[in-house]
Amino acid sequence: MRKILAVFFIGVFGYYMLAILMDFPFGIDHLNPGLAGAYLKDTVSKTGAVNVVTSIIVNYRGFDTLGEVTVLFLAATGMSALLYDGKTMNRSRQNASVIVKAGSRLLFPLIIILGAYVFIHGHLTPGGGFQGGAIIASGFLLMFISYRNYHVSHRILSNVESTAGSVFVVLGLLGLLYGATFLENIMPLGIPNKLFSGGLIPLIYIAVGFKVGAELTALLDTMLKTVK
Amino acid sequence: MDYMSIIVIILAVLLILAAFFVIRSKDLVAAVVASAVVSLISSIYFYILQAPDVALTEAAIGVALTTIFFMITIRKTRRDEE
Amino acid sequence: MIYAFFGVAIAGLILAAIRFAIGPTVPDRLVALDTMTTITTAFLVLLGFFFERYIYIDVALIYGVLGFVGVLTMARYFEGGL
Amino acid sequence: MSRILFSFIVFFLFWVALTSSLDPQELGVGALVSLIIAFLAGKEITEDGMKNFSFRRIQYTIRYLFVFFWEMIKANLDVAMRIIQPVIPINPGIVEVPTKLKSNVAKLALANSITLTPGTLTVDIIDDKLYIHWIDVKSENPEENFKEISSVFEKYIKEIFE
Amino acid sequence: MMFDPVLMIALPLLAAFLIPVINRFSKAIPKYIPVVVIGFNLYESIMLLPYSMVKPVIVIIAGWQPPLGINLTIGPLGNILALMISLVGFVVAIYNIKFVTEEPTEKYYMLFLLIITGATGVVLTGDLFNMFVFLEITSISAYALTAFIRDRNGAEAAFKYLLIGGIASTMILLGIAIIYTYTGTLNLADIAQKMQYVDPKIALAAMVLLIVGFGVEAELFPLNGWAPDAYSQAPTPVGAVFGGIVVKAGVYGLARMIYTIFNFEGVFYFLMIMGLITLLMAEMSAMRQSQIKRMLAFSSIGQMGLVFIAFGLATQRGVEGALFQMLNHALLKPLLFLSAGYLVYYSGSKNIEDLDGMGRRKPFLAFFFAFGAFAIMGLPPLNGFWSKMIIISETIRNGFVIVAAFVLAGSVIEAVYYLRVVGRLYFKKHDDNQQEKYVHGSAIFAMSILVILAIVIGLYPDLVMQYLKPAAEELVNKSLYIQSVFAIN
Amino acid sequence: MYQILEYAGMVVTTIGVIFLFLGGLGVLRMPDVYTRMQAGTKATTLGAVGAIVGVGMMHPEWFFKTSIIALFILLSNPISSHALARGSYKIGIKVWQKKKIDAYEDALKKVKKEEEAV
Amino acid sequence: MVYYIASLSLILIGLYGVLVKKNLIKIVLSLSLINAGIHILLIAIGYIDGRTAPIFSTPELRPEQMVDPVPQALVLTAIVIGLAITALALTIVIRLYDHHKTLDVSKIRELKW
Repeated sequence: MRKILAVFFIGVFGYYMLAILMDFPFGIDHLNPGLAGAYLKDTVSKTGAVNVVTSIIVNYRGFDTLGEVTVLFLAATGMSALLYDGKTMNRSRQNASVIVKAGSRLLFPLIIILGAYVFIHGHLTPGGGFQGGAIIASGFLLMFISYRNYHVSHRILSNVESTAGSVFVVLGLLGLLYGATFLENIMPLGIPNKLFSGGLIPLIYIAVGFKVGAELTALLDTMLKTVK
Repeated sequence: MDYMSIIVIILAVLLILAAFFVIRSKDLVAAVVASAVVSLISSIYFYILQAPDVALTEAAIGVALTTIFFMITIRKTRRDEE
Repeated sequence: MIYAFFGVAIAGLILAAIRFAIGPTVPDRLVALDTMTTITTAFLVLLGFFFERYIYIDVALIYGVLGFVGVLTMARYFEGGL
Repeated sequence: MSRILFSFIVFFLFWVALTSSLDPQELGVGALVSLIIAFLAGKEITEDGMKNFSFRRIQYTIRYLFVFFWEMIKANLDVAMRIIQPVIPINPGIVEVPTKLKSNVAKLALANSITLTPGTLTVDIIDDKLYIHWIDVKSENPEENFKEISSVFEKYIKEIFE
Repeated sequence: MMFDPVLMIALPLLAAFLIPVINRFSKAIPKYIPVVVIGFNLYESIMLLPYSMVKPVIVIIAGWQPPLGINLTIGPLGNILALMISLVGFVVAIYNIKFVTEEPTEKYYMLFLLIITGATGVVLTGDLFNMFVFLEITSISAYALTAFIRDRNGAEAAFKYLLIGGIASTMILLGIAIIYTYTGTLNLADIAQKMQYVDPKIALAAMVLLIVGFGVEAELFPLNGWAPDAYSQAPTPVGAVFGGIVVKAGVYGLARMIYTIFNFEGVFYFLMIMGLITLLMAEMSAMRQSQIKRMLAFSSIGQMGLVFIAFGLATQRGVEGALFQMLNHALLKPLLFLSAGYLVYYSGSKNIEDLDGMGRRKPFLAFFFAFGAFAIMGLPPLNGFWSKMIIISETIRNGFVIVAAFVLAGSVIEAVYYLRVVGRLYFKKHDDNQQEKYVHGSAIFAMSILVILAIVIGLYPDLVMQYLKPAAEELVNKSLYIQSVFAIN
Repeated sequence: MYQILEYAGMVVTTIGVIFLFLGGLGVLRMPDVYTRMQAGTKATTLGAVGAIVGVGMMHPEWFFKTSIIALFILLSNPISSHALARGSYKIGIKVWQKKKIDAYEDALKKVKKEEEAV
Repeated sequence: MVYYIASLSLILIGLYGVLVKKNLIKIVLSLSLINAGIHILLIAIGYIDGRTAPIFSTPELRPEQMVDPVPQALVLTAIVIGLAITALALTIVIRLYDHHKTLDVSKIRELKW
């Protein structure tokens, strides 16, 4: 009964969505000269970042990113609150083989450097704070699953997280302090396509990278450790 | 019909089949593996659609992290769909 | 020429996907996923070559690394090491 | 100290290859990042430190790479030959192979080499015995297996890592 | 002295990020942080009032003019809602100080702070996608808070809420995708301006998706299945926050979509019918509840139904009535929840039957509860009366006599079940002598603020109405809003 | 010089892509998990390395980054397939074989006995 | 066009899973499928034929050669939000399993659904 109802509902929904999507323009420049045109035209000269997506995320729509960081922070907080047991447990029963252990030990620092590369070069190449943070967290995950007793101090992680988050907000407030608006770029823009360019963008992305990395690592560790 | 759209169509078929597999499979681990395939193909899609930033994010989050969250959850609960 | 590369690589992807669909066990599917990840990494590099954008290579790099982490985690799940 | 220096150099080279640029800004940031990570995690990737850069080891590494790639191509041709035949000619089984290598990294290199060469796949290492899935088992005697499968690599790897 | 309004969002975020570090040094400080920070928000939104009443305050972020960057657009409506949110947040934060003992407390305060920040962000922002992000902040902290007491029902209610909320958020995203495709912008005023050129069929689809998305938070029928469970299973102050804050953010989003962005006549009738159904269903269900918090939850849904009916009138005075009703609800529902929280705490049971005779044993608490109940029923000198009267008279004036009759019937049902509880509090005898527990002064103080405000508004409704008029005008006359955003270029 | 490198790169890429295809075919045709793993790992590793390095040869300025990818694949692919083999053995997937040759089974039993003794 | 159909199918399959499936983890998986579908849809909206990614990595690239960057930025935010929701949902699933020892929705109903 429930199945039939669901299929009926999905059929109706799908039919209408399909009807709408059929009218959608695909592959043609239908918004010219909309918002996108303005972004593409001005980004390099006005923000100094080469990657337009990054400059939108961090600069034009930087407020969204602040919210996004907060969402991830919330998820981490909520998870650790929900999984809170007051006691810690051992992670796994079975040891990994020597090959996996040696391999992850070798790969771990390289993955961390890769993550650092991704978030430092956020304004030049694809990627940025979130991606870099996720890569770093994956590096830690590699160690967690290979070594039973690999331990990362939650104290340090949470300190890093708090500091990085505050740095983001404080960088935003600096703009207000200098008589401009919140999150406004108050640093020199630099020469496009050099590492030191884009004003605040790389700094914010480094803060975001640290924050996301610490958050996701803490999250994985909590999930792996608690409950049976 | 150029070559690229043939590739896109093939990938679309694979994507939809993988999504079906996620829903149909009785074994949750297999479903999670299939969702990794969905994420893999959508990552190729983002790449073809000239969105390397998004493709990178999907690769970083979809393939590794989300999958791992699901695996940990299955490890802590149970594997079969009753 | 480059289209031929794409065609052959995609064919490999499809064959692995068929193995994924018929299983029969979860490790079989994981082997298929592992194969698909590697093929995808190569495919992304080829696509980057096709689009003539150097920066696209980053995505393939991240993909190769993190796909490995994902597969390794699932393998460890089977050992009971998660 | 020597270990940190070694890992710093490795990380820095990695960074330079990653950025593919000799811009002073990139190099400076790269040096900073590699230094931090070398101090935090550098001790873990090696046990010998700068000794790894001795002439003998580098020479053996290069020779080993050639041997390895040759074996790998052979392996692939072998696999290809098997796959395209209508009835796949295989006789698989898991055999035991002893090894004299001590360090973990050396064992990793050996196991990876074995996995990538003709018809063999490392399933596990227990102490100093490798368990190898062999697609076409020729004998069950560990000593003969050693000669057949891993003796080629082991002497190079021993020189490189120990 | 007025600070930059963006601080209303930035400072709580900073505080929430810093709480874990502060908690290292002292376990006692984190509980006072929400009071201070939300107190600042309250001060700021009061200071803003004279400015925003004249014309909307546009706050530019990251130095980009409206269509390019995100901006905060603080009109009269946004400002009043922000004031409501920070007022309720402030009161609940004071109440929290002694009430919350469930470990880990500092996480509770972080989540609490962020739920209020999110709601404030929703009502202040002038950008569609930014609104979505803040709505997600609100709802994700709401999910976590629902399950905060780690018992079996809490987790179940949270999962239910998360499931409905998760689908709703995907619907909003889909709606945003459609809107972006056809207008090429995300700024609310810009969208409103360009929406008239969009094919009505497509605009309708986008509107339906957005209404579904915001309707979940706004407890519109039939998307309110999560509400009773979430209200009753969450910690009591969180129930008050849901009723007083989260719902307000959802209703604001809904009103903004319907009034400012889209212009369909039919949707107002739809809204009125849905509001009526919501009202009747909720009041009927509230009758049958045996748990006090569940009853309050259904009553809250019913109040929202009333608000939707008033919004559905689409006249200046009707919208004023709706806003007034929202204000009253924001004051009274937290009062009811907070006093019910202590009543439950003393009687040791969530059931209404076990509250017998509380009026003798806890005169203060029982008085607060009874006061809230009378006010929300609409007893004449209290504030609930005025808003209900405006709504009913306006409904009749527009010719919807049947609707007015149903609203009256709903009010009667509401009166019946509230009186039942109040009667039990005062006129039933209950003679086992439990050990005396002390009523915390902070809680009494918090509830007194609400009572005093309710009395003042009840005696001088014009005090509030002068602020509600421009707010209602902002919704009804959307060109005002659009012009003010683009005036700064 | 560049011309030669480009042609060489094309040849290497072609070989790589063909091996990628063979890897897929092997994964499909082989009879059990372990043999599939053999085909999958070997063929796709060489295939991917070939294709990637070939691209690097066609675009000399890409060479370093592509060789990093190749190195990662060379290092990580055997590890993951080893872990997979070990994992699938541990959950009891038997080796497909004509004659019974399984030294690992006995070794595992011995290890288990020692653990129980401790 | 293919992208639209593929993404719509993903959304519909996900919706079906959310509405019909009884297993908690399956429901969460279906939610993430819906999300993936919407992400593909948004990116496909921003695509313009024959153009390249909005990154000015070499000086000869012109703005007229680039696809719409805004949907990409939106999707990045949406992916992170989706991750957060998924993680929280899975935590709640673990909690539910602790209390009820089952993943079946129909067996969990203590509250009225």
